Amino acid sequence: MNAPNSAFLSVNNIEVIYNHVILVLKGVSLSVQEGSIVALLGGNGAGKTTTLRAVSNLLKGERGDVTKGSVEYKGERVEALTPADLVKRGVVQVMEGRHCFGHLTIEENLRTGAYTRTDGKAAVEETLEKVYNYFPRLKTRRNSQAAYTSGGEQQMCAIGRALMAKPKLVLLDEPSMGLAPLIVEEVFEIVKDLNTKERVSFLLAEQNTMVALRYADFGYIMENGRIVMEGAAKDLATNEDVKEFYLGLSGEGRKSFRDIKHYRRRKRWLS
Amino acid sequence: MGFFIETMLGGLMTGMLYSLVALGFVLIFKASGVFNFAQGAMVLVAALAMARFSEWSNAALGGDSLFLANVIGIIGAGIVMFAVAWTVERFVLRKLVNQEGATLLMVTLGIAYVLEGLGQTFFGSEIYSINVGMPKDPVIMFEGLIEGGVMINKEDFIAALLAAVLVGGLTVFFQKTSVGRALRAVADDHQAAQSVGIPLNKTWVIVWCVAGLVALVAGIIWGSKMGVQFSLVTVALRALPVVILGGLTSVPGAIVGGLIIGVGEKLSEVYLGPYVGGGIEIWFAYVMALIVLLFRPQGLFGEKIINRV
Amino acid sequence: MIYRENGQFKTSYLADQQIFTIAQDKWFVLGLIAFAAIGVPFLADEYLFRAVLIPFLVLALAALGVNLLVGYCGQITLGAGAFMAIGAYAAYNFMVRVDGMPLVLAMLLGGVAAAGFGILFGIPSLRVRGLYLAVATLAAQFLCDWAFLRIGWFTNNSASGSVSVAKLEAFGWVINTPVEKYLFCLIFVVVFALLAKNMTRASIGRQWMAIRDMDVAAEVIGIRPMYAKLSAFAVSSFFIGVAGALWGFVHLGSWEPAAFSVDRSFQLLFMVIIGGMGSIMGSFFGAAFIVILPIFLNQFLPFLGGLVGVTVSTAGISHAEFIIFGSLIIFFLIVEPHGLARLWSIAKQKLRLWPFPH
Amino acid sequence: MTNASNAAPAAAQGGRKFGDVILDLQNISLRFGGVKALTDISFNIREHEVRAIIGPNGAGKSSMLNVINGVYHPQEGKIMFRGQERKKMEPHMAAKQGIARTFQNIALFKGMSVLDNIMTGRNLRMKCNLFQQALWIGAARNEEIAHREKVEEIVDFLEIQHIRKTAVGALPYGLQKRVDLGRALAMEPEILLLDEPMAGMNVEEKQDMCRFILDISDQFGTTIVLIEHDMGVVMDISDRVVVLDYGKKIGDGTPDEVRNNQDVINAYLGSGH
Amino acid sequence: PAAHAQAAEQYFPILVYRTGAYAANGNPWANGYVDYLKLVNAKGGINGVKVSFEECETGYATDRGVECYERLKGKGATVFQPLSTGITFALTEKAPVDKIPLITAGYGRSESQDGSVFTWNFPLLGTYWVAADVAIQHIGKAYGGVDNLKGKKIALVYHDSPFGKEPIPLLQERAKMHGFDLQLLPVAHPGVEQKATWLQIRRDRPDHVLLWGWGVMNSTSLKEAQATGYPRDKMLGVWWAGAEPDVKDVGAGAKGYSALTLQHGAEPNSKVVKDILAMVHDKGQGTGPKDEVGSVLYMRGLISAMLGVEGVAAAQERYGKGKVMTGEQVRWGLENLNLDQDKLDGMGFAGVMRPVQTSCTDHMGASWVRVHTWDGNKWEFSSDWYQADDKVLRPMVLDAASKYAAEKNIQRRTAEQCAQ
Ligand SMILES: Nc1ncnc2c1ncn2[C@@H]1O[C@H](COP(=O)(O)OP(=O)(O)OP(=O)(O)O)[C@@H](O)[C@H]1O
Ligand SMILES: Nc1ncnc2c1ncn2[C@@H]1O[C@H](COP(=O)(O)OP(=O)(O)OP(=O)(O)O)[C@@H](O)[C@H]1O
Ligand SMILES: [Mg+2]
Ligand SMILES: [Mg+2]
Repeated sequence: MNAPNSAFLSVNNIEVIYNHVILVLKGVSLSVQEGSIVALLGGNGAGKTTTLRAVSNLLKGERGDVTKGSVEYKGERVEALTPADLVKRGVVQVMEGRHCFGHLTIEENLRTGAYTRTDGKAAVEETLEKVYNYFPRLKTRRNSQAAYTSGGEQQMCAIGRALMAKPKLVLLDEPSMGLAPLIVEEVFEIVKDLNTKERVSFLLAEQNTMVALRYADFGYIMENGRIVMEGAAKDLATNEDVKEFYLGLSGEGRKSFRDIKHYRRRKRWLS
Repeated sequence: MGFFIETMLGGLMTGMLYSLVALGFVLIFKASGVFNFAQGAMVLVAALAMARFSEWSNAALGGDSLFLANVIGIIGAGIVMFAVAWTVERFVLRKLVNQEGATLLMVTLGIAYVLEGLGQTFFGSEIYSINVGMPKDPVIMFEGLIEGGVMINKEDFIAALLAAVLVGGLTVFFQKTSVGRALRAVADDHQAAQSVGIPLNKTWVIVWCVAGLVALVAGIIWGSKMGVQFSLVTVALRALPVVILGGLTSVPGAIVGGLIIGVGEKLSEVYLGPYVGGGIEIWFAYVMALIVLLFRPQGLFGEKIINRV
Repeated sequence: MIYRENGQFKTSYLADQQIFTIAQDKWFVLGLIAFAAIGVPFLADEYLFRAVLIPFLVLALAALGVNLLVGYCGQITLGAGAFMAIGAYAAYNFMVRVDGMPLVLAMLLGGVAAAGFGILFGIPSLRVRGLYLAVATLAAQFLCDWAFLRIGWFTNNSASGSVSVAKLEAFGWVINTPVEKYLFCLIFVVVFALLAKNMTRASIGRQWMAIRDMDVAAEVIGIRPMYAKLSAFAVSSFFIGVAGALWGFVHLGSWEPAAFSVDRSFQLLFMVIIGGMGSIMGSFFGAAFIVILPIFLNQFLPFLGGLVGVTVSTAGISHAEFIIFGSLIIFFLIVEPHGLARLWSIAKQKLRLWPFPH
Repeated sequence: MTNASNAAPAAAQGGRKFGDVILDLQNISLRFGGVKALTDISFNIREHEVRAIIGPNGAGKSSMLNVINGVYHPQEGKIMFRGQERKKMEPHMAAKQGIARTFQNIALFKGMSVLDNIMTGRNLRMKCNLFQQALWIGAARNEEIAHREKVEEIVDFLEIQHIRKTAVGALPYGLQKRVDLGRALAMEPEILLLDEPMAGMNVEEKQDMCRFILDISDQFGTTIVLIEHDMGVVMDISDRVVVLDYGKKIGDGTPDEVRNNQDVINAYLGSGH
Repeated sequence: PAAHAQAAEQYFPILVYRTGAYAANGNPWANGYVDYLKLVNAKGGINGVKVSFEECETGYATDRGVECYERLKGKGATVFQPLSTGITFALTEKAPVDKIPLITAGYGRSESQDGSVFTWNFPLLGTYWVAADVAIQHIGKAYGGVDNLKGKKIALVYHDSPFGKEPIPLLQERAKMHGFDLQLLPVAHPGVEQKATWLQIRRDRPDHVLLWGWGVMNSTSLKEAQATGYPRDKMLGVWWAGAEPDVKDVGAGAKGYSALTLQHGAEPNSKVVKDILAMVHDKGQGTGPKDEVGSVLYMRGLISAMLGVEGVAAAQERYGKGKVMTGEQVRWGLENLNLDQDKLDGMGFAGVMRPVQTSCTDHMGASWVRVHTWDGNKWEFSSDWYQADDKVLRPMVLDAASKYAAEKNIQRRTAEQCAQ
C-alpha cells in the first residue's frame, strides 16, 4: 500500500477537449484520500461530469480526450486502462442520467453490475440482497424492464448496479437527481454506511450542496472547468460565498423561492 | 399432395440455411447493437478460405485424403475468421464505441468491402468447390404412403440438421448464461456497459469470432451446395427478411423466421409464381416480413421496441 | 487567417436566417456554382462530363433526396433505387404515351409518381422503425425490380425489358453534347438543392428533424408524425424520382431495371452516411466520394504500380480498389462518425480559431 | 413574449387570482400489465394556478402528466377539459388544445440547435404549406421571421442568448432543462406541465428556474402543473399540491395543509420537514 | 497489360470483369482475348501495325461499363466488345455518336444483325435468336424432327435480365409454329436460389429444359437438377451456359448435359492454341493460367479478339495496309469481313470455325452452331452443324429493327449508302 496520507486517487492538472475543439477542463487537480468522501460542487456546465468521466476513462465514447495531466489511482497511472480494467481495480462510476439497460429487467441490470466479480455466486446473491435492502422499491419492480420504470427507480437501479461490483472507489454523478427527499437522505446514509463499514471512498458530483457537504469530508468547487475553491466540507459549509451561491442562504437564513425572484427581478430591471 | 410436401420440405430446409446466416446477424446485433452488413462477406471469406486451404493442403501433401484436407481447411478458415474478428475489434469497433447505429452499420459496409477485396486477392475469384462428402442425389421416400413418393434431398437434409443443431446450441448459450446477459447490456448502451466493467473489447472479439464460425458453417454448407464463389455474399440479402421477421435480437427468432420465410418463399414461387410470371420469391419474402412487422414492429420474437418519455 | 467571421454582425433575423450566414461561405458557394456553370464547360473533356460529372450530379441529387429522408427525418431506407426506377420508368411512359409531352414536365411527373409510391411505401414507417424499417424498404426495392422486369406495360412491351429514349429537348434546347447534358443536370441540381435547403430551414424541416431525434417528444409538442413522416417520404421520393429520370434519360440513354438495383440503393445510402446525415452539403461530398473515388483508384493504382515498376492486373486493381475504398470508409467514419460534412465544418472551426487553439 | 399575446390578466402581487377549473381529472386508473401506475385518482386544476404533484419515486407522477397530455390512455376515468369530456386523444391533439410539457429525462431534439429546438414549439402556429416553404416565398419567409422574433423573446426571457446556435446535445444538463422549458413556452400553452424542471440544479439555478416559472404564471397567466422533489421549491411557489403514493392520492390542498398531513409525512416528507 | 496508345499502334480497349459475381466466367474470356492480341504482336502485328490494349473492369455493371467506355474511347479506341448485354444496350446509343463499332459476338441485341439500321453493331457469329432457333431444331431432332414437338413441353430457365429474355420472342414464335408448350421460369440475379424453379420442373416434368444462364446460375441449375433428379441429358444450355466453370464443380453430376456452341468448343488441340502456348505462354507472357488455354470461354474471348483484329485487317485492305485505322474505317472492315475457310485455316482456326462473311444488311456473318456434351471431365461435340432457319429469323429481325428505327427516327441505309 501507499504511504499514509498519499492520495488514493489523484487527478493532476488535467485538460479535456471534446471533439478536438471544445476545451472543457482547463487544468483540474484534485485528490481523494482512501476512505474519504469528497464532494465536487459547481454549477451547470462547470465540468463535474467531465472530470468524473476522465477518471473512469469513459470519455472516449463521448469523443473527448484528456490532453494534458495525469490520473493516478493507488499510485498507478490509469489513463491507458479501459473502463473495464478500472472496474476490476474497484473504480466504478454511476453515470449522470441513469443509463440503465432499458431492455433488461431491474434484476438483470443489477446482476450485470457484478460482471467483474469472481468471488462466487453466493457472494453476489448476498450483495444483491443488500441492494434490495437499501432500495426496497427495486425489489418490487425487479422483473420490470428498466426502461419502463420511473425516473427515480432508474436512478436507484443505477446506484445499486454500481454497488453490485463491490467497489473501492465510487464516482457518483448526481446521485440525488430525481429522488424523493427521503430517498436522497437514504442514499447518502448508504454512502456513509459503506464508507465507514467497508472503507469505500466516494467522489461525488452533486448539485444538492447542502446534503453533499453534510456527508462529505472534503469539497472542491468548480467553475468553468477550473477548481476555484477547496477545503474541508465543514469550512466550505460556513463560507459566506458558498452559503449565498450554493446553499441559498443569506444573512437572515433561507429566503423563500418566491421572494428571491422579485428581489432578483428588480435587480435585473435596474441594471 | 406429395408435391406440396416436397415444396414444404424444400422450403423448410432452405429456411434452415437462411437461419444459419441470419444467426450471424443476430449474434452481432445482440452483442453490440451493430447491424453487420459484412456477414455476407464473412460467409464468402470463410468459404473461400476453407475451399482453398483444403485444396492447397491436398496439393502440398500430395495426399488425397478428403478428411485430412477438410480438417486442415476448417482449421485454416477458423484461424482466418479469428483474425478477422480480432482485426475488426482492434482497428474498427474499438474506435467507435457509443456511436449511432447508422454509423456502425456503415462501418460494417466498409468492412464488407475490405473483406471482399482481401478474400478475392488471397483466395482468388474463380469457382472453387468444397467437398465434405455430402450426398448429392435425391432419395424418394414414403412411396407407399403418397403417390409418387416424396423426394428428399439428402444434402439439404443433412445441412438443415446441422444448422438446427448449431442454432439450437447457440440459443441455449445466449439465453441461459451470464455472458448472454452481458451481451444484451452492451447492445443497449455501450457506455453503461463499460461503466459496469464489461470489457467491450473482449466481448466483441468473442462475438465476432462466434459469428465468424457461424459464417464458416454457413459457408461450408452453401459452398458445398453451390460452389464457392463471389455470389455467396448475396445469401446475406436473402437472410435479411428472416432476421427482421424473427426479430433482430432473437436467436430462436432466427430459426422460426428462417423456416417461415423458407416455406413461404417456395410455396409462393411454386403456386403463385406461374400466374404472375415467376421470380417472385425474393420480394415475397420481404413483403411477408413487412406484413409481420406491421403487426409486430419488433418482429415475431424481437425485444419490444421501447418508446417512452 | 483566411477564415474569419468576426466583424460580421447580423442586424436582422432575416440576415441571420440566410442560407449562409458567413459571407465567405456564401461567396464560396456562389463562386462554385458560377464556376460549375461557366468554368467547367471550358475545362473538362468529354470523358469527365460523361463518366464523372454527370453521374456525380445525378447521384448527388438522388443522395440529396435520400438525405432528406434518412438524414433529416431519420427514416432509414434501402429502397431508394426503386424510387429512381419509378421516376425513370414513369417519365419514360409519359414520354412515349403522351404525344408532345415536354421533357422537363415528364421528368417532374416521374418525380411525382415516385412521390406517390414514396407515400405508399412510407406507410409502414408509421409503425416500424429503424433497422426494421430499413429492411422493410427492401420490399419496395425488390418489388419494383420485379415489376419492371416482368410487367411489359412499363417498358412499352420491349422484348428485352430494356428501354431507351429518343431525342432530348427542353424548351427548344436540344440536349445533345455532353456539355449540354451536364448543364441540364446542373440546373436541376442547383434548383433542387435550393429547394431542399429552404425546406430544411423552415418549419417542415424542423418537423422532420424533431421526428428523427425524438418522435414521442415531437408528438407532444404538436407535430403530427404521420404528416411529418409521409411528407418526408414524398419529398424525398420526388427528388429521387427526378434523379432517376435524369439517370435514365440523360446519363444512360437506355436502361434496364438492373440500373436501379438494390446495389444502387445501398450506394445512395452510403453516400448519405459518408457525406453526412442531415447535411445538404454532405450529400454532395458523399456522392463525390462514392462516385469519384473508385474511378480515381482504378486509374491511379496502375499509375502508382507503374512508378514502382509492377504491373498490377485488372483483377488486382479491382480488389485493391475494394480494399482501399472500404478502408477509407472506415477511416473517415472513425475520424468523424458524422460524415465528411462534419469533418469539413470542424476543419473550418479550427481555421477560425487558428492560430489560437481552443 | 409580451402580454398582448395572451389576454390573461396580470396577477397582482401577492393576491393571486385563480380562475375556474380548467382540467378536471375524475377517477383515473392506469395499468401497465400487472403494474398499477394510477388508481382511482381525482383532482382538478384551476386556471392560472401553480399546481404541484409530489410523491415518492414511482408514485405515478410522471404517468399522471402523460395521461394529461395524451401519451398514456387511462383504462378508467374521465378527463374534463373546460367542462367538456375529452375523448381519447393523441399527444399532438392535446398540444393543439394548448397543453405543453417538459420531460423528466430531457427529450430535446439532440441534433438541432437551441433555436431550432424552440422553433419547433412554434410549429402549431405556422401555417405556410410545404410548397411555400420549399420556394421560400414571401409568406413563408415572413412567417418564419415573425415566429423567430417570438422565439428570440423566449431566449431572452430564459437568458440563453449565448447558446442560441449550439447543438443541444453538447449542453450541460441544467441548460438543457432550460431549453426544454423554452420549447414548451414557445407553444404559448394554456397549461404547462413541468416534470422535475429543477432536478440536477444547484440552489442558485433553482432560484432562476423558480423565477421563470413564476414569471410565466404572472405574465402570461399560464396554468402550471409542476412535479418536483425539492420541498422548499414546492412549498414556496405552488398554490395547491396533490400528493400521490403508489398510484393513489393521499393528500390534496394548500402547501400548508399538505405539509401537516400525517399520511404525507409518513410516505414522503419524513419527519425532517 | 496497360500499354498506352501511340501513334503507330492499333488500340484495343477491353472491357472485362475479373471480380464479382461473374468473375469465374469473365476471367477466361478476358485471358483469351488478351492472349490473342499478344499473339498478333508476336506475329508482327496487323500488317505490321502493332496492337496495344488496355483492360477496364466493369464488374458486369452497366454504369461502370459506361465509364470504362468513356475513358477508353478517349484513348483512341476503334472497336469495343462490352461482354454484357446491359452494357451493349447502353453503348448502342452512344456508338453512332462516337463512331466506334461494337462487336458483340454471341450476345447483344438480336435485331442488331440488321446492319442497315444498326450501323455500328456487329453481333458476329450469332445472336440469341440464332441460339434459340437452333436449340429448338436440336431438341426437335431428338424426336425425329421439329414437327414432332407438338404437345411437348419445353421449359426455359433463364437469367432474369435482358440477356435471359432475348430468346423468348423467338421461342414463342417457334412454339406457335410447332405447337409445343413453352414454360418460362425466370431466375433472379445472380441465380444462386433456384430451388423453387426446380421444384416446379419436378412437378411439371417438361420434356426438355433450356438453360439460359450465365455465371454461377449455370452450375446452380445443374446442381438443383441433380438434387431434384431431373435428367441432365434433357437439358440444353445456351452457349454461355456451356463452359468449364459451369460444370466443373458439379463434376459427374453434370454428365450428359449439353450446350450449344458458338461454333467452337474447347479447342486445346487447335493450331492457334498451340501458337499461343508457344509464342506467348512459353515466353512467360501468358495472361492467365496455362491449363486454361483452349477452354471454352478462353476460346470465345480469343475468337472475339480475332474478329476485331480481322476487322482492322479488312479495313486496311481498303484504307491502306500498315496504317492505324479509325473507328469508322474499322466499321467498314467489319461490315466487309470475309473470312473463308482457307483464311481461317491459315490463322490456325481449322476445325474451330466455319467461314464468316458479313455485309451491310447482315452484321452477323454466320449462324453456325454445334452442340457439345459434358462427359464428366470434358466437353465433347455431340452433333452436326446447325444453322438458324432464316425463314424464322429474318422476318423477326427486320420487324424488330424497323420498330427500333421508327422509335429512334433512324433511316434505313440504302443500297448506295451501303456501297460507300
Ligand atoms: N459530449 C460533449 N461534447 C461537447 N461538449 C460537451 C460534451 N459533454 C459536455 N460538454 C461540455 O462540457 C462542459 C462541461 O460539461 P459537464 O457535463 O462536465 O458539466 P457538469 O458540471 O457536469 O454540469 P451539470 O451539472 O449540468 O451536469 C459543458 O459546457 C458542456 O457543454
Ligand atoms: N410505460 C410503462 N410501462 C410499464 N410500467 C410503467 C410505464 N410507465 C410507468 N410505469 C410504472 O408506473 C409507475 C409510476 O411511474 P412514474 O414514472 O409515473 O413515477 P413517478 O412518480 O414519476 O416517479 P419518479 O419520481 O421516480 O419519476 C412506476 O412504477 C413505473 O415503473
Ligand atoms: Mg454533470
Ligand atoms: Mg417521474
